[in-house]
Amino acid sequence: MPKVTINGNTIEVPAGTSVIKAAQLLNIPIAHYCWHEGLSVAGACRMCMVEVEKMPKLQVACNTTVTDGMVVFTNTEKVKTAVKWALDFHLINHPLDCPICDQAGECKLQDYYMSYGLYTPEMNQPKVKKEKVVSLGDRVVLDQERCILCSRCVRFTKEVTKTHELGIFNRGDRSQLATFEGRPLNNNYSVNTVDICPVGALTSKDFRFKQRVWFLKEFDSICNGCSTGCNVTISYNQNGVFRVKPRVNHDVNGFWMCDSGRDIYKYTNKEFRLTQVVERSEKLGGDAVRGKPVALALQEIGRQLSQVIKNKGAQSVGLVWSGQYTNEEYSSMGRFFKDLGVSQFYHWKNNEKDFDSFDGILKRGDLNPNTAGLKKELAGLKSWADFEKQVSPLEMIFVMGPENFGAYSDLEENVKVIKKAKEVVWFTACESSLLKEFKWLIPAKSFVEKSGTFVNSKGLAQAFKAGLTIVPDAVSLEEAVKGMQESARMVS
Amino acid sequence: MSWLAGRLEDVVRRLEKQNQFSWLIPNGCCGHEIKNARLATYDWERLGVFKASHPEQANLLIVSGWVNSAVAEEIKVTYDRMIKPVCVIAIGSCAITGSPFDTFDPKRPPVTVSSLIPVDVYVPGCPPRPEAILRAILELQSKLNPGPSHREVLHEALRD
Amino acid sequence: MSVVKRPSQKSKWYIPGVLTGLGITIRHMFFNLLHRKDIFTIEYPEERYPYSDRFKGNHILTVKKDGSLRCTACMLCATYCPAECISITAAEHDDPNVEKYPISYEIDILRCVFCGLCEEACPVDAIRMGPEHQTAALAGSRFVYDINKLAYRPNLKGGVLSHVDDEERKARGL
Amino acid sequence: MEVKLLSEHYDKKEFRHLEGYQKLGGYSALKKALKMKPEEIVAEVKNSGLRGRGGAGFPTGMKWGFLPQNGEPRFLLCNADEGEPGTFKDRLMMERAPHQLIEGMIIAAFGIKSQKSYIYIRGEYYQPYKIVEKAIEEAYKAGLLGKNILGSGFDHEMDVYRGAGAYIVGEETALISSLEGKKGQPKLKPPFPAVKGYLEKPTIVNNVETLAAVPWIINNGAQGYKKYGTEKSPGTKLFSVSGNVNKPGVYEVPLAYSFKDLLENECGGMKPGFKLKALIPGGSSCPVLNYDEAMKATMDYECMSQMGSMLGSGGVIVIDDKQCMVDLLNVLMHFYHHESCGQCTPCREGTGWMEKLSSSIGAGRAQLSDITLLDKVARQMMGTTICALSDAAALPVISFVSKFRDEFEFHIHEKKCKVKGHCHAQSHH
Repeated sequence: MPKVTINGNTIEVPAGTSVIKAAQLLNIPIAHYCWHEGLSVAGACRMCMVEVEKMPKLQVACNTTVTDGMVVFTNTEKVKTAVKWALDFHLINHPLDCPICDQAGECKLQDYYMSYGLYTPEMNQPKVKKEKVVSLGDRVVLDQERCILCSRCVRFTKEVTKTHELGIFNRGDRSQLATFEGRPLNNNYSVNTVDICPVGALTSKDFRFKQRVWFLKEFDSICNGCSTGCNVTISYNQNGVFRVKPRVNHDVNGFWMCDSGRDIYKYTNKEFRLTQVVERSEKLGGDAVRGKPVALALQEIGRQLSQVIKNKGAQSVGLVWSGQYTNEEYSSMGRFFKDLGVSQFYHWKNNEKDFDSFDGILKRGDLNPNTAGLKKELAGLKSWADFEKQVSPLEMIFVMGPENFGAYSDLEENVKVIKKAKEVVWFTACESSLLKEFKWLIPAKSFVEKSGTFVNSKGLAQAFKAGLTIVPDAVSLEEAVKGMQESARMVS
Repeated sequence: MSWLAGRLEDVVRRLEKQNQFSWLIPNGCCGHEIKNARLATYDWERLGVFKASHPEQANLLIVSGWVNSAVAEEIKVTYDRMIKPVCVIAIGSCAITGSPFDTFDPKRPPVTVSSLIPVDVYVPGCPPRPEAILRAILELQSKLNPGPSHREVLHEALRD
Repeated sequence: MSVVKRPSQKSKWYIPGVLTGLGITIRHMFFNLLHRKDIFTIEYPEERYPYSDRFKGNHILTVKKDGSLRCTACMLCATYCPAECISITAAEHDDPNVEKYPISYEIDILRCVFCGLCEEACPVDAIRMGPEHQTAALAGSRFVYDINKLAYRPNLKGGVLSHVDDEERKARGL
Repeated sequence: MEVKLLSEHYDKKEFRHLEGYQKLGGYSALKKALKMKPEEIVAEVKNSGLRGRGGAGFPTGMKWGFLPQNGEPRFLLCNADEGEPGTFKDRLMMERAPHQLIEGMIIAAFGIKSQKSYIYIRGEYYQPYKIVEKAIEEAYKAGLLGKNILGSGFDHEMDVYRGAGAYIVGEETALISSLEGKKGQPKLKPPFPAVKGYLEKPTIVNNVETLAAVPWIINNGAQGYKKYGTEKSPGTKLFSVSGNVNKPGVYEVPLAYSFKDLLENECGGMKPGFKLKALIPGGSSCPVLNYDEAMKATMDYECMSQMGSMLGSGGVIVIDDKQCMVDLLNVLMHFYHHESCGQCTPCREGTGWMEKLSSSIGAGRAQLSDITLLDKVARQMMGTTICALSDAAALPVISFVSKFRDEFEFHIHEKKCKVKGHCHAQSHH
């Protein structure tokens, strides 16, 4: 294992690692644009110049592999001027777009100018003009003038998605990033190019001009778009959630995240959410009553539940579980109902056909984040087919509805089957026109508002914390159980 | 005679609304602006605002400056002791929203005048110019006596 | 050491004090009546004090030659504002070289402290503090000024032209 | 005086065809080499001290020595992409003596045990491409190529590949990526081509003149080659002389031959009415020498580097006093800006910046500080990129500005050309 000394600190690294990776392990900052841990080395931006003791010329840290006893300096005068001038060369043809560029605030040109530049620019010649707003596909917009041609996105489409959609055309400073004729950038991982683009050349259409980055706060979470359980960072502020970005986790999702996972934040915002309890009872002539306080509603449900169990027995109560809740919620809800003697637990899968499909990189057919956790917590789950047969005699049904209705393709048929039962209590995070006829609709917390653990398809339990509260009245299943417990125990 | 008394009644009621007896809580820098509005250069007595020597004789309360617990106490007490109907003018961002010294800490929002007493006219600014305060007085008077103010009537007459 | 002059017997009746005070006042009155133009009182609604252009009064959103807003919704003013009273929502402009423009630009004038930092922060001279002094208003009226109040209110006569002009910047190759 | 080791029979027409070439002693070195062992051939070339004639001047023997000893298939590429402005010797050699090159390549391939070789010819050289292609067919028909060459059991395939007109492809790794069908952009070094080159296999890239000298060395032995030139740069070199001299052309002179003699004897001195002002010794990417330096210069690697210039590919450009240096720098900067491949930022943006700066100086739009800025930009581009194009663009600028600063300042002060009143640079947009 070769040993390398960078600025005086020594570290032992496995053979074949580059100097820049070693510096990263020592968290010594080295400026870099084209180097990315998950991609091959391009060595094109020439920012990561370092001085190696026995070599006369400055070496590129990304391509210099560590040899034993190598001594590297990153803070000598020579290195400082080299990095300053490499940055200067990046900026001479750069357009003055910061006011209208989405990347402002997290743009590497700005960051490196503040730490390595701070020079008065001497460029007084006219700049090279290129195309401004170029739509590369359904989700990504390109600005060729801002592009510094670091070829990260080209290498991403070549090495990770292997779809080869992007290329750099022409030569010299006339070279432009573009897609081939008739082949837009539309694979399911296209927005990853926006994350790895160090400047504002690639911007995502979904987040375009929505909010300035410095108005957003971030918290770490787990994506609940499918059962891979990618680690993500969610950006939000008081108006709601704005975007989802991947977080590095080498054993789950590496550096990447799929595009459909990036839309999961949409349904957590207020406009899609169910914000109050909806009760529909014959006494009130069948139309919906909204706005009953949640605690009161839960007590009533607890009372009704215990009455049903007393008169008709525990067999007349059924529970339909979708795989979108946390382990803690499953265990507390499961234990509560098992104490009452209820054992009709049914597992509601999002779609039977490609439930176990896998697209080769990250996306799995099972669009529920915690199916594995559900199976672990509640043994003896009956399938949806049994539920269809046994639904009619059931008096009361509790449905742990999915947060993300988009994940359930054949939702109408499932709702028709559930409607057969007399009384249905449905825990749902989002409002939907399909849920009109049910007796109780309880607003549930979305995954950004509650903490818990998801178990991904590989059986890895990943905990996450709540970041913000969007719907104050929403309850997680644990709170629902607390609400129903007293009234249910009193009666039985 | 009753007709004359009626007409006299109208004049007195009109004048009564026309003239305000102001009681000031001129805290902070806006206090000085109120002083400008009050004294020679802008002289709000031209508009019928006189100084009351005691809150009980005042029907216009003008508040300005940062509202801390002591000032809040004073505002509430003064407001209760003034003869109803009281008109209140809040002057300056400190009094209206407390934004200049707001620490945006959700647990300790700034106390504002409108949270203590009902306010009729707001004068934004930090500090607002004396003209803005005089504009507030005119707005208040147009609110109290709807219809053209005597000033406009006078101008109408002068013009034709 | 100063000698305190005891009031004499005659002034004990206060009549002379009152008369001298009244005399002074009457003298001032006649003096003012004769020198009307020396009186420096500004009779507000009719007479207006001429403010200089540098006066930091109500905001003005400047416009381009074609009348549209000069502002590119870059949110620098909203970031720099100490009272955080500016809220902007941006949108995509269909003309490609005008990529971003504000749909709504609102200033909560009650929170605004008229410090002029937004004017300094703006890179394209899109917002200015005009010479017109702050306007008081009754409690019920709308204190959140929107685009047509900030840019196209009547006394701006169709909008104030911004110094920063797009064509000239493009010609210099910026 | 001229020593024609390689170019002895260039003027004879039949030397171009196989029979004529064999009659005048051709392919004798090949027969001799096939009897020797490959290691002996490499040792012979190493002892002869033959250095690369393409521009870097790297000892050929040592380069062949870098090849790993394992049995991996390896390639021999002939770099006939003569993009350097001012150099036209390869073209002459390929037109007049294609077989000399082919014989040299077969011997070299036998030395480094390579089964496959390519000649990468510059896109614009269509005529030489035709000639070399015909020569290769003749060689195949005569059994000098293909399977079991001359019964020695060594088989070797050879192809010609036409470039697409990019100067950058003259660089080793860019030539390899262009040959692989990719965009002609240099690859990151290390790994060097000798370890991982064409199709990730060990590859040797040599210039036309280097490979053409191999048969002579095999025939006359390493010591015979060392007699010419100096200890460190032995042998002869073809110089392509251009400029206002009486007899411009390609002359083969031994290394360390003084420039004064080359100018007076071979090229017949300057044209009447022209006086020598400056000299670019080795092609456009070499720093310029002023008059007295040129008079003292001898044409070999060591003396040139002492003078602060390079021998490069031997493209001698003679600059007379009627030539405006600012105009010449504009032409060079436009060339490098156009030819930069755009992969690394310093060169992509730097060449563009320098061209704009020098054309604005030429047009008199600039200030005096722009000259120092031009020099500073050039110095900062040196040595910061994957390949040497940024150095090739920066070296002329540094030497022009430091040695002929007065002409640049004259252009700014008087807005006129010091040399001829009005010159092309002023009309530059």
